[in-house]
Amino acid sequence: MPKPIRRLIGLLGLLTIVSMVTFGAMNFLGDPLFNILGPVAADVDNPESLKVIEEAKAQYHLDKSLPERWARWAWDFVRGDFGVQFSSSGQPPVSDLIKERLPRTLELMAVAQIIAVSLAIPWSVLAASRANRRTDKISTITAFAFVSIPSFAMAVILFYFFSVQWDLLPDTYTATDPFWGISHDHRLIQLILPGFTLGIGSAAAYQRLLRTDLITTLQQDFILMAKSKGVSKRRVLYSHALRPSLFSMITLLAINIGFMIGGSLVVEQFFRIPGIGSAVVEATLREDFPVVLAIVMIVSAGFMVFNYLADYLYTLIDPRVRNEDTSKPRKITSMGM
Amino acid sequence: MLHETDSANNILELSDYRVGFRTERGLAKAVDGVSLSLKRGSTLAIVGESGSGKTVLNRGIMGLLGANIIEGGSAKFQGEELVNTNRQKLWGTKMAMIFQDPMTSLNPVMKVGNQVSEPLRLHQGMSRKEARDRTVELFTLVGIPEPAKRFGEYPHQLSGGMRQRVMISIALAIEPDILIADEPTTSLDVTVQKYILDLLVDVQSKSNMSMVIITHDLGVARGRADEIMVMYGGRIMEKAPSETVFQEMKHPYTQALLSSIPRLNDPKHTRLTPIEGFPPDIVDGPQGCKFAARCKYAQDTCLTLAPEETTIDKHTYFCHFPVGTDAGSEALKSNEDKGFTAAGLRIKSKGEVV
Amino acid sequence: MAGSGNNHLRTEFDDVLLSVENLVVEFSSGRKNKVHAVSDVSFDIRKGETLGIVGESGCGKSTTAKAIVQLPKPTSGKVEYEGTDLTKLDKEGMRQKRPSIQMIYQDPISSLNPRRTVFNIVNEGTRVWSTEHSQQQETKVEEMIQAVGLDPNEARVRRPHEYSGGQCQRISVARALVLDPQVIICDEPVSSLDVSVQARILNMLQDMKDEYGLTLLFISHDLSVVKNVSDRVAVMYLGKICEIGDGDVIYDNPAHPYTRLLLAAIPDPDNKHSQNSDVLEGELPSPLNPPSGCRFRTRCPRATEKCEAEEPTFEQVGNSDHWVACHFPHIDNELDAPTSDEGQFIEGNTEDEILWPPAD
Amino acid sequence: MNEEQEINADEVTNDSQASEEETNISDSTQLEVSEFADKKTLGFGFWLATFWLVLISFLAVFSPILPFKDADKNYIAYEQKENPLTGKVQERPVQPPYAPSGEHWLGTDQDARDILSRTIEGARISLAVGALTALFGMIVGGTLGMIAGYFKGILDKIVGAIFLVVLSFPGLILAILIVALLDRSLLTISVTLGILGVAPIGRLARAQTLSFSEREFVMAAETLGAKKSRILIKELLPNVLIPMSTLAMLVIAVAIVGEGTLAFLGLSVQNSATWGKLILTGSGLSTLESSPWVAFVPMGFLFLTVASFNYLSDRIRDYFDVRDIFVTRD
Amino acid sequence: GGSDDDSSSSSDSSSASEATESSSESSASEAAEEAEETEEAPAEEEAEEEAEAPIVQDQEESVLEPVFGGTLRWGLEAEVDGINPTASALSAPGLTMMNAAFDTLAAYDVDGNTVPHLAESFSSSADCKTWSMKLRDGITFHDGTPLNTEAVSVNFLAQYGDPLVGLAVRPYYSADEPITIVDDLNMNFNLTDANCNWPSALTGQLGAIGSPTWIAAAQDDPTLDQQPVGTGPFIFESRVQDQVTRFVRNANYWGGDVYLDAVEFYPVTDGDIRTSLLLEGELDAQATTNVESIASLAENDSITQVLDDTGDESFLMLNSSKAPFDDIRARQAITHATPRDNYNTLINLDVTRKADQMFTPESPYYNPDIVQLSDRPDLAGPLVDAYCSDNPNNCTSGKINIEYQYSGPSVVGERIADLLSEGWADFFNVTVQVLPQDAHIQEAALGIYNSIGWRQFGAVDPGIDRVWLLCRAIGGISLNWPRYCDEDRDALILQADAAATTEEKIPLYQELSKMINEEYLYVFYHHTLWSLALRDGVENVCGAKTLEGVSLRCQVNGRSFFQSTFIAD
Ligand SMILES: Nc1ncnc2c1ncn2[C@@H]1O[C@H](COP(=O)(O)OP(=O)(O)OP(=O)(O)O)[C@@H](O)[C@H]1O
Ligand SMILES: Nc1ncnc2c1ncn2[C@@H]1O[C@H](COP(=O)(O)OP(=O)(O)OP(=O)(O)O)[C@@H](O)[C@H]1O
Ligand SMILES: [Mg+2]
Ligand SMILES: [Mg+2]
Repeated sequence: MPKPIRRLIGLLGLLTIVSMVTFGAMNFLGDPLFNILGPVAADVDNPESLKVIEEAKAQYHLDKSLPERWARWAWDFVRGDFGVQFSSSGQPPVSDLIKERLPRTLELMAVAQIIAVSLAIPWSVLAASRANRRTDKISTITAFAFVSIPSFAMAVILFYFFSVQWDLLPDTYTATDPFWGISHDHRLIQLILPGFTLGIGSAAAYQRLLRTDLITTLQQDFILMAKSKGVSKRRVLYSHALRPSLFSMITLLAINIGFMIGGSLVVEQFFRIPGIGSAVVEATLREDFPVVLAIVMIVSAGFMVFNYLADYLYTLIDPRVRNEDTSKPRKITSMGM
Repeated sequence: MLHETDSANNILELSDYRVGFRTERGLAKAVDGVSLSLKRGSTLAIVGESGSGKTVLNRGIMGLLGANIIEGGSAKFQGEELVNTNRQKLWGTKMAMIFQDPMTSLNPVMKVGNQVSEPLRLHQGMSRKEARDRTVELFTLVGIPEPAKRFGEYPHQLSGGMRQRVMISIALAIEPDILIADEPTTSLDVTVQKYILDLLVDVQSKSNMSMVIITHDLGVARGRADEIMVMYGGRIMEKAPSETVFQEMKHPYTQALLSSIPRLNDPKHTRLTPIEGFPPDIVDGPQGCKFAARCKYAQDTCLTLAPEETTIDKHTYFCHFPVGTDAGSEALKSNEDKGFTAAGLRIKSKGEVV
Repeated sequence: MAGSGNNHLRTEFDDVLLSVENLVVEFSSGRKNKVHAVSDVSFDIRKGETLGIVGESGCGKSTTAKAIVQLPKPTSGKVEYEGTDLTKLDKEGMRQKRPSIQMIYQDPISSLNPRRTVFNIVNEGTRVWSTEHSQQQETKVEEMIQAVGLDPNEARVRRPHEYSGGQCQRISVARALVLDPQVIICDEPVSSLDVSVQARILNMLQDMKDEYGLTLLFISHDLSVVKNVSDRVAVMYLGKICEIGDGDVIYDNPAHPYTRLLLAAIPDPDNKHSQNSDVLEGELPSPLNPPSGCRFRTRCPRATEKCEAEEPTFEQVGNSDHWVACHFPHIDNELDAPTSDEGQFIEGNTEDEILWPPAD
Repeated sequence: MNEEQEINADEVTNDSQASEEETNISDSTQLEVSEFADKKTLGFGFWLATFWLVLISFLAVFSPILPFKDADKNYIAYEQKENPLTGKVQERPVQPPYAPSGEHWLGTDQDARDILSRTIEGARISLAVGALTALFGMIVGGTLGMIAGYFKGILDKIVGAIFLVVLSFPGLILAILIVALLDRSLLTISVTLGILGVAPIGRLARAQTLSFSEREFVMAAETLGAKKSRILIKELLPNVLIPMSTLAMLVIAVAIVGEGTLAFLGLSVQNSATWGKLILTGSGLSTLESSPWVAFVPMGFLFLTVASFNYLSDRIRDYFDVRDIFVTRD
Repeated sequence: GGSDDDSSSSSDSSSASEATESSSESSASEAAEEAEETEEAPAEEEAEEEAEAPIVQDQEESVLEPVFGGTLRWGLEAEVDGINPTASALSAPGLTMMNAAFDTLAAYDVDGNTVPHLAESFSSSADCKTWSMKLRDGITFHDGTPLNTEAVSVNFLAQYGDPLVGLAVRPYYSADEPITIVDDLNMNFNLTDANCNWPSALTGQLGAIGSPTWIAAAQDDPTLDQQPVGTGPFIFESRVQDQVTRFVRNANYWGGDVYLDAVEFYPVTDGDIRTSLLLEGELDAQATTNVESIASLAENDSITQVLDDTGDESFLMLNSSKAPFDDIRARQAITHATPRDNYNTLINLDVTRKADQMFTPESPYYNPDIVQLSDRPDLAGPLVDAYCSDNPNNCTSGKINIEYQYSGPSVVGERIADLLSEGWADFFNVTVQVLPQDAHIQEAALGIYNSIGWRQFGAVDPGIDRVWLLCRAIGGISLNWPRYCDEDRDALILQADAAATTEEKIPLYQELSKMINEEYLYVFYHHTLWSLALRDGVENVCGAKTLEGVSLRCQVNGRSFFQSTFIAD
């Protein structure tokens, strides 16, 4: 079997395990019936309620065993049916919610990552080309500071300065504008702060990786070789050194993009962006398990897919990976949430 | 003199050339006053232990050492002073280098063909097609089989020997006036090593460029260089035409170096004669002769006074008590009698170190 | 060369300490592929003898060495030490044998635990083998550290990175010697050292060998070094031994085409083989898929169809301790060697030796 | 000099004399800038970060006996003032938060509580969460990872798969789930965050063990006849411990941030001032507008602490030349 | 019911029973005020007045000529999960939206009397047990379905049958035949108990009538709960949850001209933000109980606020069916330990009025003798000791273990929890639990709580508040949240229901207040202050009238009518 397909199957297996764990945990953590029907579920003395309870049990297959329920859920999921929301009034399909909210998160993520990457690359090249000189030292300290500011603090800080103190950006964040609506300008303005909040931290993290890798690369003989061939400094930096140094950054980018669907949650909460992140908080608190499950699956799948894509990106960037005879890219241990 | 100022004929002229690194402990004098001249079309081999300053000397000349250095003395390339000038204009046109490890000195993410044709296109204004044709030509020249196919391959797809051939073709593409090969074969197996060295000598003689081969193996130099220069502690110890170094070496260091390596012609279990002690500190080095602390011939003068240059014919050396001379024999004998040298190194008769 | 057969094993001697028979080591690579790292290698070492193994990078030298100490256990074959087949021993049985066979590795830095003091490292063997901690052991460790030329007091506080490569190699030797081993396997012990340091380590090994009556298996890719230290030499190519025998004999009269090419490539200033005009064609075949018959045939100037079809076995060359696995060995050299153009280098012509080192 | 050397030479062998000399000489002979960079010193920043962490830990541990204001007391001030709705002048409380003053060095929050005291109170929780998390991650992750990395085979596959599942699970969502559905005690939160630390620490421990177990000194120990358990503890553990503890420092930083994030979502340790909660309390638009210190003081403490842990980890990694890169994200 | 949380970040009054609201009669209220004044000693008057000054601002009709057009953007404090009066548990924001799309059968006039609105008239039998209702003729729903008794009965039965909403309905109507349809426009309601003020039950959710076609459809497809179809002045147009719900003018509104083109409701949970949006002109109006917002809006000239604190009370509610609060000593202890002064100072900035009972001093039913002994930790100690020596299992290290719940997450909620735990800390080990609002209400309804922050009572007609108090409300799910049953108290309540005049009711309700005070089930904090804040140019919010021309009460717990509103600029 070709390797990509094997990996794909591995990922699917992983996803299956994730779904089983989540599915099991959720049923263990709360009674789904209670979540569907609310207090009525406990009102077993009332024949009216009892009837409703029985109906709900049948409708949601709650009378079946856990594995069977998981199998049903998985089968539906595979066919794109994410089930219905457990809310006390009506059970709208989960997919409605996802359809409504996912694009907002993706939009935020895209803005944030574009900001992050377009800041990080020139920043790293500048720092690396002046390694250990003052420019580099200052930029290293800056990057350090930025990675040490958690996104919720970053949100408060940016908001305080740009919206409250200097009044440059709106101080009210409501995603009340129709998402793809006419007032798109307004929407973009509303994305500046959240985008930067997420983007700056990432940019700093990327900078730290890319700078280190660039410095390592710049010390290698092939850079001397390129110089001795008479290649200009700029060209050495951007076309000789940059590409082989992108490994770590791409790895992190993949991890970030994959996780940001969940990780943008604080920012969504702070800036009142009704995206997937705030949906999962609400759903968790409300014990709306089908929603949580769907989002967990989306985030995990996103994480895996982006990691998978990153691997392909590696092969574009570094032919050694294509033939798998390289020492692997440096190990990145990612710690976070 | 070691450096006849025959600018017309000499492509490279160093005089008291020095390179120091700024370090925490002070200035690391990696190259500490080297004077030499290299004739157009001739080959110089630089030999020495690890850390003797071979690489620094050559990268210094190339101007590839970065900002952290202090250069001194004079280095003239085709009559033009290099020290403390920007040598960027020479890169890719007049000078070329080949590095020790062909894996790390080729860009792993660029096709080898493009790496060869890059200088052609940048400096010789060739079109993509022309550059490609020329590259294939060069590949053929250095003996790369299926050159057109190799053009599109990446370094990791080639074996070590092939990579080194690619490196050589890059150097040839530049058509340099001088080619510096820094331990071009150390990481290769002996069988490949021989091929590459022979190839280098072959192309050099065909194209009439000058060449500097750096190696720590005297055997490599023999027969492949017009001149051999032995370095130690950033200084020249001895410099002479190839055969002279082997036949009539004057410097105890050269002698010690040769006798410390096992020789094929020795019967098995021949006891080796190691050089005792360790290379000098280049930051806070000895005052006199750099080798004095490890030298069997060392006398008190050696510890305090740096030896002057002695040039006889084409043979140059820096030693107070040269091997094979009366002074030398006497010095050795007195040390043997005492049982230790002026630097405190214990020796027993017959020159063997205890 | 791909030599098979065990003709060259010296069963006639009863002081054979270590004997390796038909050793095969294969690593699985990917799904079905196998790396044939070592294929059917046999040799023996007599007590007090030094066997040198030379060969190009990747020919299986280290793998052979590791297989002897069963790390990992070889795929098949016998490793007999003092009459016991090590491959048949269980874990504990092998553990009991371990102190007798010690190893010294190529990379002096990586073979020492960077987080332990040098004293501790040398002491590890005694710690492993004694239940209680006695003053006597400590003294022995100190003696050993002193014997390899280091200061035991410094060793108590210093860690490997505070020592130079040569010194680290000494530490390795001390560590190996503490357990009073019979056999020491040296896997390229001097390849990473500078020439001047190399001589010191080689001398020390020789001294230790004499002092402790050791038996050595010495691996190196440097033929001059191997020749210097070894009594017998085995030349390996692509997982097989192609020529084995007395060092001096082989160097004087290499019978195998590969050995000849190898010798010719040695950059020794007075290499008498360097005039050999044969060139080693092509690249080393992949051990994943080694050539049939003689493994060297793809690059051999003498190869014929026979070499492809049939694997040569070891045959004795002349009467000396000299065995070669080749269908078409250069035996004639031995018969009328002086007539060849290498005549000037023949033993007896000692012009070079007079000069090297120059007489005072 | 001559004389001295002679005496020396009599006592010690030539080599050990040489060894002395040699260790004086830096044995760096390669042409690599990094070899010469001052990486073997920890630097001023390191000590600064350490100082901060020691200080904040000291304050946190001893806050009950230090003369700080009561973190829970409402220090309400009163004044004669007009009721905005009824228009009557009466003795009315001055509306907190109060700006920094001699009384309250760093001001008060909306409930007129002393921010300095509360922030130090918050340090207790944050540091405890951090320490518990790292401890949990080190013990569980380290053990699993080392065993997997050393014994390899099926064990490794299983442990690796577990780590992968945990890693691909969105951590914050997991944390929210557990915390929302169980309780908001210090222990639950620490263990929850600790679970998130297990996989990265475990993977690191595994990778390190794997790479060190391929180093020749492990083989050397094996040829000495050391048992696996001994190798694991004596040879591998000391080597794995340093990278692991540098990662653990990051885990502490991440845990502190994680706690803050949970607090920001209203899910952190109850009944206690935690940094996240303090920041959240001060980050409402009107509070931020009128009294930014409420949010910014705890944020400063949080930042300094997180940055210190990050920096320490980074320095120590450099110092011990740990090649793995750690990345934090939130 | 609802959370205690004064911040707008959590929505407040809620649940099925919100449907039942009522009014106090203003004439009675004035009378009481007079009586109070005469009773008070003049020397004490000033101080008393200062502390207890009513903060009701009179509603005014606009003096401007109404203009057509414009969109009113209304900020809600929370999103709701459905706008179906027969199925959704409508909270304050839900009721606000309800007023756009639906009309209630009855409504309160400015004086707090119940007057017919969508209905034409009400009349009762002599025993007040059967009520007849006559509907107005010719009204149609937005979907064209005519309003008739059939439609009302569909609504009624849907509510009656709904497991949750039904809790506020079933116990009060005859089980055999709760309603009788007489003809297309006339029908009877058959009550279990005499209730002479019954129409007030139809002023809220229970009186809102939706299109029967829609209600039937929504029972099959609950997603239709999001798309209300009523008779109201505005027709549902679109809804994006958490963003905006938009209603457009009903050109054929039975009640007369509707001036606005559209009303849009924006849920903005953060009170600060909502207020700031209002100040910036991004919103035109909002209702809030956030005292900080109210105070800051009061200082802004461009905002008009309609304030009212006669509505619900905020309090701590104790569950008498579960240990430890099944023991009155524990309930007493927590009442004494509660730092109510701090609460009012810090959370309410001393702007609101402290409450001891469910009536404000202006109410005729106010019992001036009742004092709730909060802020008296000295009294709590002995009670806790006594309790703990009897129930060692419920105590740890001499303190009673309790759980405190509030709905959140919310900053103010967190602050309150901190403040209370701090006050209780000497006597109680407090575990704090934050729940999202719906779970919060569920747990209250199921009685799985110890103590909970809550908000209710204060209905314009106190009779409505019986649903929280009667024993019959206790069941699997219960609206009698504390699950406290006292038959004497029930008798008192039913007696008050049956009373026809205020004078008859006064002693009864005063007695009720006293009983509640002595049972220590609620620790009253303050009278919730509701503000309807309107930007300049939003006019005539308080100008809604019935067809007969009776002015309707402008603000009931933050909600208002939209038909009369116009935008002047
Ligand atoms: N960047 C640097 N900073 C400080 N010292 C340096 C630097 N690069 C080299 N050196 C020192 O300069 C001396 C000469 O080094 P160089 O690399 O030229 O030796 P070499 O003869 O090429 O040795 P090798 O055979 O190992 O390549 C060494 O002592 C080395 O430590
Ligand atoms: N663990 C392993 N897994 C797979 N292949 C291996 C392994 N170890 C060695 N090999 C392969 O076995 C062959 C022989 O390797 P070995 O290390 O024994 O060579 P060597 O002669 O010691 O080479 P060198 O001179 O480079 O040390 C090589 O092709 C190598 O790639
Ligand atoms: Mg060098
Ligand atoms: Mg090897």
